[in-house]
Formats: sequence, C-alpha cells, structure tokens
Amino acid sequence: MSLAAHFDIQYTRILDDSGRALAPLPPFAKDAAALTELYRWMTLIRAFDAKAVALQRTGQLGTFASMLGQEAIQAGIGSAMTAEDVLLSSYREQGALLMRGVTMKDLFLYWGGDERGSHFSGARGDFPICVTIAAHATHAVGVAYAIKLRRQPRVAVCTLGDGATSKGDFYEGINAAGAWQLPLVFFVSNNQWAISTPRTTQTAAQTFAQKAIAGGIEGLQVDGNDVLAVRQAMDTALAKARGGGGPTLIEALTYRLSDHTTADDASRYRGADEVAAAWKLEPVARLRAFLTQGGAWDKAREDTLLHECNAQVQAAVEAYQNEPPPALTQMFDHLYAGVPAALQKQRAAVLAESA
Amino acid sequence: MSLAAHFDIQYTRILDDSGRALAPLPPFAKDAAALTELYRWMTLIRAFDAKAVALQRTGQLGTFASMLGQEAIQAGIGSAMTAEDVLLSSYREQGALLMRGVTMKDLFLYWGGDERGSHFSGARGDFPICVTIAAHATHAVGVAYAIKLRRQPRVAVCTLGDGATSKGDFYEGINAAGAWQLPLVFFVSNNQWAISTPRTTQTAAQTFAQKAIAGGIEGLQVDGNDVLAVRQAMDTALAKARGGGGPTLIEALTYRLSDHTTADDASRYRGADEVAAAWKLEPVARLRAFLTQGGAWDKAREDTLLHECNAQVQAAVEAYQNEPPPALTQMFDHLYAGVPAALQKQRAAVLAESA
Amino acid sequence: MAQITLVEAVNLALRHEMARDADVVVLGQDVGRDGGVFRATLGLLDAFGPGRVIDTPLAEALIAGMSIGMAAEGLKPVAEIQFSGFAYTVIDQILNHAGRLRHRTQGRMRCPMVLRTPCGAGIHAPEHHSESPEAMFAHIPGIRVVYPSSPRRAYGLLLAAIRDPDPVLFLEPTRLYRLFKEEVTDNGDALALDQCITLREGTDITLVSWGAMVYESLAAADALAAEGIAVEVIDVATLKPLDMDTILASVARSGRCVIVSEAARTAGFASEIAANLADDGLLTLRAPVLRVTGYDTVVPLARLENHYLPSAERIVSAAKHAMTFS
Amino acid sequence: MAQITLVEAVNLALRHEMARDADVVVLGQDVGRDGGVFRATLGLLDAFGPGRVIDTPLAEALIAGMSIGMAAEGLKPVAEIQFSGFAYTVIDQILNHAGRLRHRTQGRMRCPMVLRTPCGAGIHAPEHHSESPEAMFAHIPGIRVVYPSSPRRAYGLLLAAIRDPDPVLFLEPTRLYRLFKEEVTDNGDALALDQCITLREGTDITLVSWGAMVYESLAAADALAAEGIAVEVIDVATLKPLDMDTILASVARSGRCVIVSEAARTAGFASEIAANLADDGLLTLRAPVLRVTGYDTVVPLARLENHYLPSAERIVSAAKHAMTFS
Ligand SMILES: Cc1ncc(C[n+]2csc(CCOP(=O)(O)OP(=O)(O)O)c2C)c(N)n1
Ligand SMILES: Cc1ncc(C[n+]2csc(CCOP(=O)(O)OP(=O)(O)O)c2C)c(N)n1
Ligand SMILES: [Mg+2]
Ligand SMILES: [Mg+2]
Repeated sequence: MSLAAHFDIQYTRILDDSGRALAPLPPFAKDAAALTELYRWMTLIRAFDAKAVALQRTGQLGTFASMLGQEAIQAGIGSAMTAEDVLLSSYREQGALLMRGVTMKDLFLYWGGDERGSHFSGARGDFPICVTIAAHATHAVGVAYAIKLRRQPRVAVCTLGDGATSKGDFYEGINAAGAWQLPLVFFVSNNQWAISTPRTTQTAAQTFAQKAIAGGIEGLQVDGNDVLAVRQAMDTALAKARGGGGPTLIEALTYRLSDHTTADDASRYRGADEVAAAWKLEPVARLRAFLTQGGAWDKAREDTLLHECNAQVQAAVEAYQNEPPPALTQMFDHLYAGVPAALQKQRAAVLAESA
Repeated sequence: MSLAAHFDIQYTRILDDSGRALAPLPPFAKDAAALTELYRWMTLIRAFDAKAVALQRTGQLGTFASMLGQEAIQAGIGSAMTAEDVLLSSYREQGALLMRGVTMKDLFLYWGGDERGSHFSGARGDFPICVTIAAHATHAVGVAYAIKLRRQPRVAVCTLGDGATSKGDFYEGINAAGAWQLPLVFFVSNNQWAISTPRTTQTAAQTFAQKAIAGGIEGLQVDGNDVLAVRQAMDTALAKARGGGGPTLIEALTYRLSDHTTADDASRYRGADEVAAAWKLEPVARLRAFLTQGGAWDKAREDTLLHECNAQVQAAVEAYQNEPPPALTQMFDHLYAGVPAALQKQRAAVLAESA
Repeated sequence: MAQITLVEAVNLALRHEMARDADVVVLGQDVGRDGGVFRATLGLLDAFGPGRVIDTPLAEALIAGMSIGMAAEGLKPVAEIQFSGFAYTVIDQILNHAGRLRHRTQGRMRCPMVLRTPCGAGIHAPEHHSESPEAMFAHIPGIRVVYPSSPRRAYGLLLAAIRDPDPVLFLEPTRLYRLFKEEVTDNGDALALDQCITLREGTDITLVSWGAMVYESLAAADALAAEGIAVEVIDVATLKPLDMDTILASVARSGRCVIVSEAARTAGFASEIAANLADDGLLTLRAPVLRVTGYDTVVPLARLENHYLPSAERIVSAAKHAMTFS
Repeated sequence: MAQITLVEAVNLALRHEMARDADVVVLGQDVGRDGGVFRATLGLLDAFGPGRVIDTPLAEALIAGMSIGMAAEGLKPVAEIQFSGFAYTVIDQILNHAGRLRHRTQGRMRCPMVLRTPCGAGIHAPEHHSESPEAMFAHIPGIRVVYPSSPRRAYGLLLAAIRDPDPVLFLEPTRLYRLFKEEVTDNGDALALDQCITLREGTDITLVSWGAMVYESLAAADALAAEGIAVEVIDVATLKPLDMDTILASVARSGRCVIVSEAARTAGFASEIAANLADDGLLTLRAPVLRVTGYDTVVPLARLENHYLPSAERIVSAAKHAMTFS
C-alpha cells in the first residue's frame, strides 16, 4: 500500500464570536473607513430584508427569501469583486447583488412578480438570480471559459447553498472548472439548512469545502459570520483566479436565521434553542462589536446609519410602488430578438382579450 | 487557520508488473484452485471478446464494446460478489456479468440488436447494461436503499468508467450512498480513455478515488491489472458494506487496449507507443506469470484451456445464430404489464404491415 | 367520510396505501418532518418512520433514479418532485430507464414507481413553479401520465397509480390543492387508469381538459348553459394511455370540440387530442377543433400570469365561435 | 462546388462560420482530435485550436449549461450532444435557462447558442442512439428547432442557426449523414429559419415530414406518382417557430394531408401539425389527416427497427387511404 494522494481542508476565522481579532489583522482590515462601509452595507441589507418580509406579510410582495444572518457573506463577496467580474447567484445573495449595483427597486419588482426586476439597473453583466438550484454552476463554467479564452482579468463568482452541493450540476461545474483551470470562485453558503433538510441529510462529507477535492480544485472553509474572514478568502481566491491560478471553492459556515422563505415556517422542523444559539453568532453584531472595540463605531453613528438605511429602503419601496404596470405583451416582446411570425397572432390575442 | 479535515488516498497492488508478489499474499490468493479458476474466467472472457469483435467485423453482430485489457477487473468483481448481490454495470463489465450467470448467447443477442439479450439467463436480479453513462449510479442507490431497509445481507455494485465520473449522476449517487451509509460499492475502471478523451481532460483530480471524499465515503486505488488486488479490494468493500459499514469507491487503474467500440478507431487519437507500453502491463499474462512461477500453470494446461474456451465460445455463437427471430410484437408485449387498449391498434398494425 | 381538499386527498391516499402495503415508500425533498412544501406527505413520517418516509438530498435525478432501483427491488416508491419546474431533470431517468426497464429486459424486471409533482400556474408562485410539462411526459413510451382535478379523483387515481405495475407520472394541480373540498371516502377504491371522466353531459359542444383547466371548463360550461348552449365536459384524467373513445363518442354527438390546456400551445397535449379528432373524428366534426391554451411563451411571473392562463371567458368565447359553425 | 454528404455539409458550415466569426466556438465530447464520433467536427481542432474546439468532460448538462454562460458573455457556442438519447439531460438547461435568459432579463442578456445532436433511427445503432426528441424541444418557448434533410439544407440552416441571436436546437438525421451527396456551394448563404420548404409540387395530396422521413416521403411520392397520384412534399425544416402557412396553403389545394414522423406517435410533432389543420384547415380538408409515425414504444434494437420506422410503403398506403375520400 502506498499513498496516492493527500488533502487538507483548512478553516479560517479572523474575529472570534464576540468580535475580537484572533490574530494580526490582514491589511484591508486595518482601513477603518472600509470596514464601516462594509458595516453600512450589512445594515442596509438587513433593513432591506426586514422590509421585504414586511411587504410580503402585507400582500405587497410575493414569496421572498430572506438573508437574515448571512449579511457577512453578502458584504464579503460584494466588496471583494470588481465591477467587471460576473456574479452568478442564488436567491440568497441579493445583498451581494445590491452592492454590485442592482437596486432595491429591482429586487422588489422581481419578488413582486415582474420580470423587469431582473433587467438590473446596475451589474448589467451579472446573471439573474438562479432559482433552479445549482444550474448556474454550469453557466459559471461557460462565463469563466469565455473570460479565459479572451485572456481578460475577470473572474466569475458562483454562489450556492449547502443543499445545492447535492446536485449533479454543482459537481459538473467544479469538475469542469478544475479541468480547464478557470477563473472561477464557487462560494457555498453553508447555512445548515435546505428548507427543512439539515446539512447532515445532504451529505456524509464532514465539510462542504472537501467537495472541491473531487474536482481537483482548492477547497477551504471560513467562518461565514466573520466578514473579515469572508472578505479575505474572497480576495485570495479572486487574486488567484485573476492570476491564472484556477478555481477555488469556499465554504462559509453560517446560519439561516429566518424561515427558508416567507412561504415557509421553520418552527415546524427546528427548535427555538438552535435558532437562539445561532443568534449569538450573527454577523452584524459581531462586526459592530469589533468596530466599537476599536473606537470606529458608537451608538450615535449607529442611530444615524439605521435612520439612513430605513430612509433608503423606504424610497425604494416607493419607487417600486410607483412603477407603472408591465406591458401585457412583456411575455412576447423579450422572448426572442424579434417576435416570430408564428407568435404574432398570440401576441395580438393577449392584447385583444385584455382589452 | 486550523485543520478542518484531512484525507489520504491509498494505492494497492499485490503483484508487480511481471506477476511477482510484492508482499505476503492475502489468504484467498493462497488457494491455487481458486486462482486458476480466476485465470480460466479471464481467458474465457478474452476469447469471448475476440470472437465478438470478429463477428462484428463480419457483419454478424452490431457495435460491440471490447474488454481487452480489463479482464482482471471482470474476474475480481465477478468472483467476489455473491449471487444475491446486485450488479449494475456499464457495457465494459460484460465479463463480470458472464461470471454471474449471464450467458455468452445473451450478450451476443444484445449486441446483435435483440432485446432478449437482456432477459439474462442467470443473474436475474442484475441490471441490464447501462448505456447512458452513470445513470445507473442512482439506480444503485435505490437498490442499496431497498437492501438496507429490509436488512438483507446483500450489496449493490455499480461499475463505471473514468469518463462516467464527470457526470452529475455519478456524484449524486456517491453523495446519497454516503448520506444513508448504504451497502454499495462503486467501482471505477480507470482505463485512461473515454472514447477519444484522455483522463486528464475529464478532471484535474489526481485520482478518481478521491472523488469519494466529496460524498464523505471511503475511496481507494488499486492496480486494476492485478486481479489479486482487485479481488482483495472488492472482498474488503463487500464485507464492510454487508456489515453495515457503508459504501466504498474503488478506482482500478487499467488500460483500454482495444478501440472504444468496434465503431471507433483509436489510432486516430492515441499513439501506438502508448498502447504497446500498456500491453506490457496487461492482466492475463500477469496472472499467468504468477501461476507459472508458483508451478500451478504450464504450457499444456494453457493449451487445453484455450481449446476449451474457444469451444465454449463457438457453442455460444451457434446458439446465438440458431435463436429463432424475435416476435414482431416484442416492442409492445413487454412495454407495460399488459398491452393498453390504446396500443392494441398499433400492435395490430405492426403485424398487418409485416404480413 | 369527510370534506377534504385535493392535497389532503393525496395525503389520504398515500397514508392508505402505506398502511396497506409495506412496500410503499415515500421519498423526496422535505417530505419528512416538514410534510412536503405543500403538506402532501404531512404526518407520514410519524406514522411510518424515516425508513419509509425519506428526506433525500437536493437532487432530482437522484430521486427519480433511486426510485427505479427501489422499484426493481420490489419496493413501490412514490417520489415527490417539489415543483414541476424541477421535473425536467428527471426526464432522462424516466424516459431512458423507468419507461424502458420492463421492455429492455423483456419482462425480467419491472418498475412500479410513482413520480408525483405539483403542476400548473395560478398561485402567484416564483419562477419555475408554474410549469405544465405533461406533453413531454405523455410522449414517453412505457409510462402512464395521470392528472386529477378534484379531491375524489386525486384519491382514487393516486391509489391506482401506486398499485399499477408500471411507472406513473402523477401531476397535481397546485391551483386546486386547496381551492375546494369534496367528500372523500377512505375506502381504498382505486379509479380506472385509462378512462376519461365525463363530468357534465351536453350535446352542443364538447369541452376537453385536465388538471386545473377542468375547473375553468366547468365554469365556462355554466356560463354557456346560461346562454342555452349544452356543454359536455370531459376530464381526461389519464393522459397516457389516452382514452380517445370517450372523446370521439362525445364529439360524434356534439360535432364541436374545444380543448383547454394551460401548457404552451405548440406540441402541447391539446394538439394530440385535436390530431386524433382530425383523423378518427374528422367526419363527425361540424366546426374547427379549437384549442384554448397557454401561449408559446414562458409562464409570466405573478403580475401577468392571469393574462397567460386560459380563463373561463376565453373558453366561452372559443365555444361560441365553434357554435357559429353548423 | 463539390458533391458532399450531409455530415460534410455540417462540417463545412461550422468551418465557414468559425473562420468568419471569431466568437464561434465548438464544444462537446470527442469533438477535438477525434472530430466527433460522426466526424462532423473533423479538422476543426487543427484549423482553430483547442481554445475554440473544446473537448469537454463527459457531462451533457455541463455542455448545455456552459454554452449558456458562454453565450451570455458574447461567444457563439455550437455544442454537440453525441447522440440524441443523451439529449434528455439537457432539457432542463434549455427550457429553464437558454430559452428564458432573454425573457427573464427583459432583453438585458441573450443566449445565442446552437445545440447540435444526431437524431433518428435506421442505422442499426445501440440503445439510446435512435431517438427523435423533437416534439419535446418544440414545446419549449424561446428556442428554435431546426431539422435539415439534405446536405444543402444542412449547410444553409446551420449557418442561419449559428447567426441567430437566440438558442437553436439543431437536429441532424444520422440516417442521412452519408446516404447521399449533393452539390453544396460554400458561399456562406444562410437559409431562412422560419420556412417550410416545398420539395415537390402536386395537387392530390400533401406529404409533410422532416429529417430522414423526408427521404421516405420523397420515395413514397415517386411510387404514388407512378400510380398517377400527384403528391406535394413539404420539408418542415424548422419545426419551431412553425410555418403553418405553407402547409395550410398546400392542403387548401390538395384537401388531403399525411404527416410522417418517426418519433413515438402520442404527443409527437406530427400531432401539432394535424391539430393546426383541424383548426385553421378544417374547412379545406377532404379526408382525415393521417399521421404515419413511429409507434408508442421504445425504438427497438436493430433487428426490429425497420418494423418500427415509417417506410415508404406505409406512407403510400396511408396516402392511398386518404385518396379514397373525396
Ligand atoms: C433543482 C431545484 N430543486 C428544488 C428546488 C426547491 N428549493 C428551493 S430552495 C431549496 C433549498 C436550497 O437549500 P440550500 O442550497 O441550502 O440554499 P439555502 O436556501 O439554504 O440558501 C429547495 C429544495 C429548487 N429551487 N431547485
Ligand atoms: C450520458 C452519455 N453520454 C455520452 C455517451 C456516449 N459514450 C458512450 S461510451 C462514452 C465514453 C465512456 O468513457 P468511460 O466512462 O471512461 O468508460 P469506458 O468506455 O472507457 O469504459 C461516451 C461518451 C453515453 N453513452 N452516455
Ligand atoms: Mg442552506
Ligand atoms: Mg474509460
């Protein structure tokens, strides 16, 4: 018997549960302005999230998927990527999309049942939210292949949940990314649940990071509630990809504090204790503690920020509500580049029947 | 940074390239009768294989997939499994099927374009050959789940090629097998090629055994041209599975000495040198060398065996050729348990039009 | 005897058959503790345990493929695909394997499995949750395709599906899941799997539909009756194998037929029925065979969904158009 | 100008467009050194290099999915699925993503990709190599489905498909790959992607078909002509969007229509055409619309394949039956 191969999976955190630095900070984390900017985004995302849930509860929005508890992931991804990079996200990384230029109004439109929400005001090269779990892992391979073929200094980032790693598309994606050494970062937000299915039902793998080994690519684990760790991992993976070093899979350990979506009731399948324990580790408070400890934050600044965020969200709600209704022909007009002759009759029928 | 997980992939061989034992033999390998029986099967499989190719070349058989060079895999798998176990194989493990009771006539019928070939004279619980690559990895999960649910001492064995490991189904299968700790052995015959695609195009993974890590299951590598190593790995994996220890993935390193199928011409995409080098490692000669060194084999026995094998193959060819033609209604009569009313008219039409 | 909804009828049939037959197992995403996202499998975990009520990893091809393996081993898997939009990934397994296992092995192996999936639009759901894939499945040899439209029919047809010795795709109209209740007796009586069901008799025109569109067709029939037009309403119920005899006999009487389907029009199942009428029914037709269908577009998100879906009004106007021929 | 086979015409079109447009890339299993198992991509690797002629891992969903990503980035991927039987795993990607990317983003993104796959039976191939999945794809909104039946049409239609700004499924009849040659000028002229092609004129009856069945239909037309029956033969060529106008105009003249398709009958594309005739063409029909199709069974292996496939004889007998009506 001889050793054919050997693998280690490393776990990284920079801040402990109470927001104290565990080791010397990486360079970017010494820039207080940058960190308060991250904090501002995390706070805005949480405000947006709360409002979206409220709109749904009052019948003003359709089903909505909350990001509660996963704000550090949003901020880490959103702040690390350049405008030219391409984000291919699931419904759980709307915060990262916001940071990339998608507007809150866009997202309200989307969850409000209007395709115009995916027209995206900014981040025009990013993919629309992928609802069919893990299908976009293969799209990401195509994007990254195109980038590599054209020798561009860009990277595709594909975000997935823990549940998504059970699907063949995920694996086909990581395997192909490895085979071609593509500029591609897979980011798995392991929030412990896929609707009612706990992570232990998904897989016997001790970590999701080790799934990378099957594709012959690098895999690593970070504390997903520690925005500094997320950001650092993203920075490293993006730089590696941009430099021709190939793909990385990052597993971020976090927790879905909310129901799966507004159509779900998580109390049916998980205990209040578990959720209460998870609240103690949530990322916004942790970064606030760190900033406060370093003197970069205080109650007054917090109050101002909350006020600003709420105003910003409220403005977006109004923009959403003031949006004129969609054209009835929307379903035809952007299906093909032009409306084929065979569809003209149907298009006319929609107009006639709604007249 | 801390270590989250750690993995080793081991490689095992028992005989060296010239058939000499590298270490003390495992118990089963000390039974000369058992080993000559393995050798007999490997020889028969090679004779069957050569005849099938010849039949195809002379228009008496359709496309055929040869096993040339992979006989040790057949014998290792076929001899290790019990009759009650279930084999789910690709087209490349016909030898294992033969050892389990499928007849050469069955296989000739199958490749001759007749569904009756998969009716299987023996091995009645084994799956028909799976042509859609890796789809049977999920069937194997279902079989193994049923076995586990009923607490039976049986194991499902799923054989796949190196190319098959790129497909989502393969991964969904190993992941689920791990999640439920099923009595299931995945056997990857890494013969270095998937049609014209070399293994390096399939994946950046250094080994195929390490794909197991993604499913949280045990993975190991053996010399697939060393029947003793294959047999030992199978024995261990089957015993573990039968004892409730869960699934294993075995990668067997071998080489496809033939064209992909009779429809392929491998000289288009790989060099003669490579093939010539691989011939030096082929499994039949290796086991013969081992047996000869130990005095269990000689030229006379070899001649007798070849004569017997050829006669056996020839008898099967005749049985195949004497098989009455299939019923015209074969396509209807076994589609559903009964022929639905809606299909009766079509069934009658086939008979009428062929009258 | 109780008044129950369609989704409760599905649950009742599952419960009945799991109690009667120890080989029946239920599997899918979130079918266990959660009872399925629509609650179709509610309470089954507690009643039958995690061995037989199986939460799977998030992998539809796996769910379909492992059902095939289970069925081959003698179990009777009833698998749930969470939403119809995620059923396309199982076509490969159903077409290349489930529908072929018996034929491929010339009867040596069998594949008695049921694949359930909620279908259709009209509940303001997110993307991919409003699909009508029935035509694709109805094209597949070796399987059955069943689509109930009321609690009682859901109960009886699901029992039949589970007991059938071959693979059955069982489509459930989400829009009707909780729309109305019906009295369902839990007597274990299965319905026939190869018969259209005539819900209402009438000799002027025949309305043919399935799933949630049966509901719209009945509403249209009421409206038309008010105008003196006698409508026969046929629920296809089992799309494959198709009972054209019932439809042909009805059209032979009425001479007019409107087929209603919410799926995209081109190559939809409405076309199959119309094609049969154009052949075996041609000489009895007094009017063009009209199809009231979804458009050849993606089902729009919630805000335009109702402009896409066939409505009773659209059916009425098609029927009136057919009545102009005589 | 040269006499070439259909598969050579495919190769020629690929080569032409790759030379003309640096954004065109070819990908699939064994498309590189091997030139594809049918040699459709022969020589492209040497001409355009491994960056643009891409051997992929063995994963069809990946091939379809990465094509979508490439197309969104502005490349024009032409992907090959090795055999039609392995195309079912890509339905999810084509339906849920390729056909929806433009609509989902309201025109912000586009998906100009071609998915080529050999189709149809008749070459005594192994299991899963004889499929006719066109109806399933024709049901999908947002895509085009093209199926040439001669070298010249393969060349012109493939150029059009690659240049089209939306996803195109391009089906190639394996049975015709090398059956005959035709003169093809490599002039870069694309054919229209939304027109049926009338191959032969005749006023007694209209034969409608696509792919390899066009060949059988032409043979049937010859045989019928010998008996004095004047047959119009229409090659549908582009199934989606469908040019019903040409078919309706022909049937308006002939009053009779036989549709020929080797796919399984139920919910096949022949039914779509028949359904349109039963609606918009009803008043011009003098005879039932007949469909000569494959049976609702699995395509049998080689020994019974010819009993499954529609033959010129079956078409002739259907046409003669239609002629008994007047
Ligand atoms: C292919 C597919 N199957 C099923 C679903 C239904 N579904 C939506 S979200 C979800 C769970 C996803 O879990 P995970 O990947 O962990 O992401 P999370 O929601 O936790 O962010 C499921 C099963 C889907 N959207 N797509
Ligand atoms: C899903 C699928 N895609 C493509 C094919 C065509 N095909 C047949 S064999 C083969 C290569 C398989 O390679 P590997 O898994 O290494 O097995 P080997 O033939 O070497 O035993 C391919 C691509 C197929 N049968 N199924
Ligand atoms: Mg999750
Ligand atoms: Mg191989």
